[in-house]
Amino acid sequence: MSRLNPLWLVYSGALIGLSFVLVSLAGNVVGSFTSDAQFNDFTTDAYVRLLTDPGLPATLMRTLGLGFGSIAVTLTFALPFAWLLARTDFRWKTGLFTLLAAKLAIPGFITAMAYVWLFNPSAGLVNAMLGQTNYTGEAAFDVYQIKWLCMLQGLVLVPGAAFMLIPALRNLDGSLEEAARTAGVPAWKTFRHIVLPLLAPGVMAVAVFYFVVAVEMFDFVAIIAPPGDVLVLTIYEALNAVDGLPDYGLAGSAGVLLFVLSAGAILFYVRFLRQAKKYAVLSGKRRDPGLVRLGKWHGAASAFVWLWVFLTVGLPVITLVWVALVPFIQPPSVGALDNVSLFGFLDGLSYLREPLINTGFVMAGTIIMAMTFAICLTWVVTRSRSKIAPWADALVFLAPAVPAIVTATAFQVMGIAVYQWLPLYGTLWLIMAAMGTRMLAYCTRTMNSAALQIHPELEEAAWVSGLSRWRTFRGVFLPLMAPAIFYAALMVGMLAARDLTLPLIMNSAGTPLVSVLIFDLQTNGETASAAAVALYMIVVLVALALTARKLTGMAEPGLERTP
Amino acid sequence: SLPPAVQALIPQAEAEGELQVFGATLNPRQVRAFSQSFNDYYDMDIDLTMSGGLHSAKASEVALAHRAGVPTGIDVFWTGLIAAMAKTGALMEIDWINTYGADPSLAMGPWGLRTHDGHQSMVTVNTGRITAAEAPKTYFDLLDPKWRGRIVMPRSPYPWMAMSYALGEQETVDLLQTIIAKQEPKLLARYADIRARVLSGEFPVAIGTDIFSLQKRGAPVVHPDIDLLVLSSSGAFVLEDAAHPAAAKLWALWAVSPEGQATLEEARSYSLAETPGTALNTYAEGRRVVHVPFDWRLENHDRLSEKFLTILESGS
Amino acid sequence: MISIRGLTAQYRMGKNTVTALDGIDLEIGHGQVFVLLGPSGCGKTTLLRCLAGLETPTAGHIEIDGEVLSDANSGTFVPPEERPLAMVFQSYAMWPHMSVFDNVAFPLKAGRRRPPVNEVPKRVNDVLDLLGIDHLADRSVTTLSGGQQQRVGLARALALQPRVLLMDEPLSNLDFRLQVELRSQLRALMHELKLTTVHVTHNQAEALEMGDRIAVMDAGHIVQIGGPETIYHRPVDEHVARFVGDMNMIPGSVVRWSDGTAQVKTEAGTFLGMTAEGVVLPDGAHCLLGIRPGDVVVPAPADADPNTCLVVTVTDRRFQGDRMVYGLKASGLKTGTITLDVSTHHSVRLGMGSEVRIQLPPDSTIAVKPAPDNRTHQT
Amino acid sequence: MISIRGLTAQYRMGKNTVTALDGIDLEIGHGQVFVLLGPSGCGKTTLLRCLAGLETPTAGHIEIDGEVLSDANSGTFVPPEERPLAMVFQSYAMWPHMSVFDNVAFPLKAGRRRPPVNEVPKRVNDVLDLLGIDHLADRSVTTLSGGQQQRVGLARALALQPRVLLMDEPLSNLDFRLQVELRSQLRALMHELKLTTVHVTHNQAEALEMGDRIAVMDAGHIVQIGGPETIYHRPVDEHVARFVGDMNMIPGSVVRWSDGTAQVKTEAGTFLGMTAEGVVLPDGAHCLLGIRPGDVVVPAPADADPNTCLVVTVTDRRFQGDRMVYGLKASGLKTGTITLDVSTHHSVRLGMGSEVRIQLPPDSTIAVKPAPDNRTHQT
Ligand SMILES: Nc1ncnc2c1ncn2[C@@H]1O[C@H](COP(=O)(O)OP(=O)(O)OP(=O)(O)O)[C@@H](O)[C@H]1O
Ligand SMILES: Nc1ncnc2c1ncn2[C@@H]1O[C@H](COP(=O)(O)OP(=O)(O)OP(=O)(O)O)[C@@H](O)[C@H]1O
Ligand SMILES: [Mg+2]
Ligand SMILES: [Mg+2]
Repeated sequence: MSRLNPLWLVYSGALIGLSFVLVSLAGNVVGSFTSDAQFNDFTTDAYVRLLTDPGLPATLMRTLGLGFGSIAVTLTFALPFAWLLARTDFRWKTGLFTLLAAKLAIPGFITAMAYVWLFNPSAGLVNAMLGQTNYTGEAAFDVYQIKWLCMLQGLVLVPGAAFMLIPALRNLDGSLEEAARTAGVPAWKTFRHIVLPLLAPGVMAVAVFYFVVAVEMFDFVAIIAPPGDVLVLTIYEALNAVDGLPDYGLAGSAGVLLFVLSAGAILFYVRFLRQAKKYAVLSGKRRDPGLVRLGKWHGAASAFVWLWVFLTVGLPVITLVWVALVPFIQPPSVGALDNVSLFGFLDGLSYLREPLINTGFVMAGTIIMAMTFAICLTWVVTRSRSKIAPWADALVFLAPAVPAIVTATAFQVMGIAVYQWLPLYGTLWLIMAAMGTRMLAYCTRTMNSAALQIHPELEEAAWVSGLSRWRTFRGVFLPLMAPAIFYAALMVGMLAARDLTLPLIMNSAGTPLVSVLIFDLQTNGETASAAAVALYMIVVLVALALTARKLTGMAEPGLERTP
Repeated sequence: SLPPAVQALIPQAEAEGELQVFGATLNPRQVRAFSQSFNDYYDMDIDLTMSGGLHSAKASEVALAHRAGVPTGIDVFWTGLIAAMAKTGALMEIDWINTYGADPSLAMGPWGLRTHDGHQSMVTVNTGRITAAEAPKTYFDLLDPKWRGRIVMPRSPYPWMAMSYALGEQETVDLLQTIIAKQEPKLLARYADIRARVLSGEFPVAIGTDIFSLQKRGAPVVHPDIDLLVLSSSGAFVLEDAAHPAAAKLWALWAVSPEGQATLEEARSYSLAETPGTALNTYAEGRRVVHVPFDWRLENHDRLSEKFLTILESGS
Repeated sequence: MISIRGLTAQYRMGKNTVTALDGIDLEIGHGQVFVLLGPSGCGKTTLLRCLAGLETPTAGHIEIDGEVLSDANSGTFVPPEERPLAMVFQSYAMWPHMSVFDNVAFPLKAGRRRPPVNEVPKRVNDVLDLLGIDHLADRSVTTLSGGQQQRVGLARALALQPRVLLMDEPLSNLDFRLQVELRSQLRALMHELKLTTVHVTHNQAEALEMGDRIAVMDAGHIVQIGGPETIYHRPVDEHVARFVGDMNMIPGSVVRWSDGTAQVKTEAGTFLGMTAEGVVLPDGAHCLLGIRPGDVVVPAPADADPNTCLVVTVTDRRFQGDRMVYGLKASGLKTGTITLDVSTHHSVRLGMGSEVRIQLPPDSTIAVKPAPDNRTHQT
Repeated sequence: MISIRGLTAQYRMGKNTVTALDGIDLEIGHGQVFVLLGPSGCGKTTLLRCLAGLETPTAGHIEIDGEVLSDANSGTFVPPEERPLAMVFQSYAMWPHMSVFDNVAFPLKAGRRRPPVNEVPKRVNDVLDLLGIDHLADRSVTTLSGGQQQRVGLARALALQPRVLLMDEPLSNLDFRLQVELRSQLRALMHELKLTTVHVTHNQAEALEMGDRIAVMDAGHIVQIGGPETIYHRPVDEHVARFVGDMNMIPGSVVRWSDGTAQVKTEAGTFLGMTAEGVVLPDGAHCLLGIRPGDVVVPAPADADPNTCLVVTVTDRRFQGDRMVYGLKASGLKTGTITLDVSTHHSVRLGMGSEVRIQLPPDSTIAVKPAPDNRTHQT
C-alpha cells in the first residue's frame, strides 16, 4: 500500500510509549550494574551484596506479605465500590465518586500520620483514652505492625483500583447477571460466579498492578516503619544517601528483585489473557441493563461506604485541617487549641497562584501523553495479532516496579544524552514524559480490560461496512473505550498533580509545582501552610474531577429506569 | 568596604542578570528574603532563584550533565556532598581566601566556601515529657534503661559517622550497638518524621535532627545539655559550567557575611557555629565543639556508612 | 396461577418516557402454556422482565399462586432470585466464561432451587440430550453457532424445572426441522412437569401449535386473549386477524348484524361474515370482511351457493413449498378493486391471466372492525 | 458473480479442530438471491464470514466478479473493508454507543463506499422507513427491543447498497406479519438494485419464497443446490427432504427404478415414487418413500387408483392455523408400523380413532436414499 495508513500513527504512538517504558526499565537494570552512579563501569557487586545478605529471605517474605495483604484490603473495598457505582441504584453515587477522587488528592503521609497519632502504643490518642499506653508494646492498639501497614496501604489504594474496575463493570452485559438471578442464583453468588470471573481481566489487572504498587509504596513504610525490612526501604536507603552518592547499584538490584516478584504475577496475567474471547461481554446484541436494586441492602452498603470514607478520607482530612490550624505539627489536644490560627490558610493562599498554573499545565500534558501512548498500546496489544504484543504489554506492566527516583534519574540521563537533538532536559516536558511513563501501566491496565470486553463483531461489522481500520479505530473502538479513557485520565491527572518525587528530582527551579511547594513548606517546618495548600489542592482537584465527569457525560447511571 | 576583587564581580554579575542556587527548599517568602538581602548587600538587581531537592541524586546528575556538556542551569550547588561532582570536575576551583579575602577556616577543599554547620547527631527531648534534670547529659546517658522504647532515630548511618570522628570509631560502634540492642529505638527513614514524632511526644527522645526552627515557633522541644557538639559543614560550590559565575561567587560571599548569616538563620536556622548570636552559636557556647574535617568525610564515607548501616539494620 | 393486574411499565430516556406496557390484566392458569404474540416492540419482553423481577413496574400488581411478587402501591418487590421461575433470554445471555455444561449446571449448583448435588449431572445431560446439544457439553459457549447458543439458553432454563418458565423467542434461531421437533417435545415436557409457561414468539404457527391460550399484544396493550382456534378464526379486530396469519381484507359496510353473523356489502356483492365473541357491529358501520388465503375454495365447487362466490382473474403466482399462492383480482367490478391472495395445494395450477370462480365459505369468513394502524408504539 | 472453490474452514480449539466448512464449491450468479439453508451448526455463518473476509479459510478460493478475494494457495487475502459487500450479523452487532440513525449513517459517512454527503440522511431515512423503524431514529440502540435491533442491523447493510449483500438470519426475530411484508419488499429491492445476495435462513418458507437458488448444507458440506421447486419436490436425499419441510418417510426397498421413477415396496404395499435428477436407485436397495403431509389426499377420492391408496387410523390431531394436522397409523399391517402426518384444510374433520382411506399421489411422492443421521457436525 503506497498511501500512508493513519494506523501507523497508532503503531508509532505505541512504539514511543514503549520506548519510554524501556528507558525507565533500562535505567533500573543498567543502574543495578553500576557502582558510582555515573554508569561508566560494569559490576555485579550490588547483586552479590544484595543476595548474600542473610536477611534477604525474611525481607522478601515481608515484602510479599505486604503486597498480598494490601491488595486483599484494596479489593475488599474497591470491588464493591465499583459495583455500587456502575451497576446498582446506590443513592450516593456522586458522593462516593467525589470522595474517591478526594482521596486521590490527599497526600499519603497525612493518612499515616493520623493513624500514628491515634494508635501508637506509647501516646496514641485512642490508647490514651483507653488508659492503655505503653512504650514497649502491650498497648490496646499498636499501629507498628505489618497488618496495619497492609490495612492502611490497602485503604488508600481503593480509589485507583475502583476507577480501574468501573469501566470494566460498565461494559459487562447486564443480561448475564439477570440470567443468573432469574435462575435463582442469589445476588452475591451471582457476583462471585458471574460478575467476578467475567471481570477477571480487570480484577487480575488491579491485583497485579496494585501488588507492584503496594510493594513499591514508601509513604506508609516510612512513617509506620513496622519492625523488619521490606525491599522498598533498601531501595530508599540506597538512593537517599545524605552524604556521598546514591547507590544505584543496590537500588537497581533490589528493583530487579521487585521485577522478579512482579514478573511471576505478570506472567500469570499474560497467560490468562490468552483466553481473551471469554471476556468479550460488550456484544452487539445489547440491551440496557436495569440497575440492581439494593433494596433492604442499601443501608448496609452505605454503612460499608461510610466506614471506608471515615477511615480513609475523614480522618486524614480532619488531620490536615488540624495541622493547618496549629503552628507546628502536633496531635490534637485541649492545650493546643490556644495556638489555633488561620495563618496557615492565608499564608498558603499567598503562594498558590503560580504553582497551581504550572501544575495544571503538567496535569494536562501528562494526561495527553499518557492517554495517547496508552490508547495506542492497548490497541496494539489487544487488536493486533502480533505474538510479541503480550510481551510488550508485560514490559509496560513492569514499569511501576521501577522506583520513582530511578525513573526520574533514567529520564534525566536520557534527557542529557539526547540534549543535542532534543533539548527537553530541564523542562516540564521531560517531567511530563516521565510521569506519563510511570502512569502508563495504570492506563493500559484499565484500557486493556475494557478493550478485551468489546466483542470483535462490533469492529468486524464496521469493516464489512467498508470502514477502514483507522475509521473503525476512531469511530467504534475509541468511543467504546470512553469510560476507560475517562477514568484512566482522571487517575493520571490526580497522580500527576500529587506526584512529588519526579518533580523534585527533575524540576527546573523556574516552574514551581504545588506538590513541590507542599514539600518545601513541610521541610521548612511550616506544616500549617503545607497542610493548607494541600487542602486547597484537594478542593481544586475534586472540583475538576466533578466537572470533567459532568462534561464528559461519564456520570454513573442513576435511577433512570425506576420511576 | 568590599575587597576590589569582589567589587569587580558586581558589574559582571549585573550583566549576567540572574542566578540559580540549588540546595535548600525554601518557601516563596523565604526566597524573597534571600533575594532582597543578597541584592541589597551588593546594591544589585539580580533575579535569584533558590530550589531544593535530593542532593545526592542531583549531584550525580550534575556530574553526568557536565561530562556530556549539557548545561544544568544551576550556578551554585549549596550542599555538603560533592563527591560525584568533584570526581568529574563539575566544580569550579576557586581560591576564596586569596582572591576574595574569605576567612581561611571557610575553605572546603579547592572548591567550596563553608556557609553553615550541620549537626546531625544532636539529641532532642520533648519538654512536655522530660524535665531538664531527667534529660541525658552525654551520649552515653542514652544507655540508661529508662529510655527503653522511648528513643526515635533515623535509619541513617550519618549521625554515627560524624560521631565516630569525635568519640572514636570503636566507641561509637559500641554505643550504637548497645542502643540498638537494649533500648529498642524506633528507626524511621525520614528526618521530618523523626521531628514529628518527638514533637508529638510519642517518643520523648530523638537522635539525629535539630529543632532550632521549631523552637522558634514555640514547640515543646529542646536540645538537652549534652557535653559534646559534633558538626559537619555545608557550603556553596560554584559549578564549572555555571552560566552566571560572577553572581554565583557573590552569592557565596554574601552567605558568609553577617547579613547573609542573619538571613540563613532567619529562614532555616542555618549558621556557622562561630556566627555570634545564632541558635547554634548560643547552643555551642561552653561545649566541646568538634568539626568533622571535609577531607576526612570524603575519605571515610563509604567504609563507615556500610558499617553503621549494618548495625542499624540488625535493629529493625 | 399467575395473576397480573393493571401492569404498567415505562422506560425513562432523558425527558421522554416510553410506555412499554400500559395497564395489562392477565390470568394464567396453572400448568398452562401461555403464548404472548405481538409485533416487534409491543412490550412482550418487557412483560416477561416484569414477571421475572428484572424491571420495576410503574404501576400494577403481579402475583404467582397467591404470593405477591410486585405491587407498585405497597412497594412490595420480590427480587428475581426469589421468584419461582426461570427465563430464556431473547439475547441468549450465555455466560461466556463457562462451558455448555456449566452454563446449564451453574444455577443448579448455586441457585435457590437446587436439586441434590448428585442429581445435577443427570439433569443437565438429560436436557442437553433433549435439545440435541449433548455432544457440545464440553465446548466453550463462545465457540457455538447462533442456534446452538440459543439451545443452551433454553437448556439452562428447562433444567431448573421451575414452577413458571418464561421463554423469550426460544426457537427463533433454530432450523425449521428442529423447531417442529422441539415444539412438540417442549409442549409434552411442560405438560408432564406441569410447568406454567409464558412463551413469547413471533411465529404464529408456533403460537397456535404450542399455546393453550394466546394473548395478542399491541403497543403495550392486550388486544385479545383466547384459545388458538378462537384467535385464529374469530379475531376481534383487523390487527389480530392479520397478525396470526395472512388474511384477505375486503372493505365493506354492515348491512345487518345479529348474533355473531354479519351481512357485509362490498363492491363485489354482499357476503356473510362471522364476528368474534363480544364484538358488536352496528348496522351501516364500516367494516372489513376477512378470509384467510387457505380458506378460499379454488375453484368454487359447482354446487356452491352463488351468494358466496366471486369471479376473479389470476394476477400473480408464488411458490411456497407445500402451497401455491395466487394473487387474484375480482373481475367486472364497477368501482374500486378487490384483490385477494389464495393459497392452494400446489397441485392446483391456474394460468396467469385466466379467470376462475372462487368461493368464500361463510363459516371461514369473518367481519371485523378496521384497526387504526399503530403497529409500533411511539413516544 | 461469486465463485467459491474448495472452501474449507477450520476452527482450532486447543488440541481439537472443528471443521466448519469442508470443501464448498459454489457459483452465485449476478443479481441472484442465493439462500443458504441448513441445520443449526452446519457452517452457514462460517461461510458468510469467509466471504466477508472475517475468517481466513484453511483452503480454497473465493472470487467476486473475477477479482480474487482469498486464495489459500497463493496467500491472497483481501481485507474485509476492501471487499465490495455488506453484512447483516446474526448477533446484530449494533454499535451500542450510537443512535439508530448513526448506526446506519456512520458507514455511509466514513466508509469506502460512501455516497455524496447530502444524500446520506435520505438514504438512512428511506431504509429506516422501509423497515418500519423511522420513528426510532434518535433512540440509542441499547434501548430497542430485539426485533427493533435486528432491523437496525438490516438497515445498516441495506443502506450501503453493496454489490454483494450477506445476510445472516436477518428476519429471525421479527413478527410473522413483518417478516412476510419484508420478504417481498426485500426481494423486490434486491432485484431493483441488482444486489447479489447471500441469505442465511432457517425458515424454509422464507427460503422458498425469497431464493432464486437455494443451497442446502449439512455438516460443512453442500448437499443440494437448486431452484426452490426442485429443492422442495425433488430433494436428493432424506436430509434435504426433511429439512425443507415436514415429510413422511415410509421405509421400503426398490423393486424397480428407471428414468426417475421408482417402484417401492413397503409394509403397506408397493407405491410409486419420483427421484431427483442425478439420483440413481439400484434395484433392491433400501430406500424411503416420502410424501409431504399436505400432499396426502384425505380422504382419497372414490375414483383413485387403489394402488396409490392406504387405509389408516386417526391417532392424533393438532391445530395449526389454516391447517389441521392429523397423526395417522396404517391399519391392518402384518409386520411393523407405518405412521404418517397429514395436513389438511381445517374444514376436514376426522374423528380420533376413526378409519379413513387416503391417497399418496405418485407425482407428489418421492423415493430417496436414507441419510445417516449426522445432523450436527462433531469433532
Ligand atoms: N469460534 C469458533 N470456535 C470453534 N468452533 C466454532 C467457532 N465458531 C463456530 N464454530 C463451530 O463451527 C460450526 C459451524 O458454525 P456456524 O456458526 O457456521 O453455524 P451456523 O450454520 O451458522 O449455525 P446456526 O444456524 O446455529 O447459526 C459449529 O459446529 C460451531 O460450533
Ligand atoms: N431500556 C429501554 N429504554 C427505553 N425504551 C425501551 C427499553 N427497552 C425497551 N424499550 C422500548 O419498549 C418497547 C417494548 O420493548 P420490548 O423489548 O418489550 O418489545 P418486544 O415486544 O419484546 O419486541 P421484540 O419482538 O422486537 O423483541 C419498545 O418500543 C422498545 O423500544
Ligand atoms: Mg423482545
Ligand atoms: Mg449462524
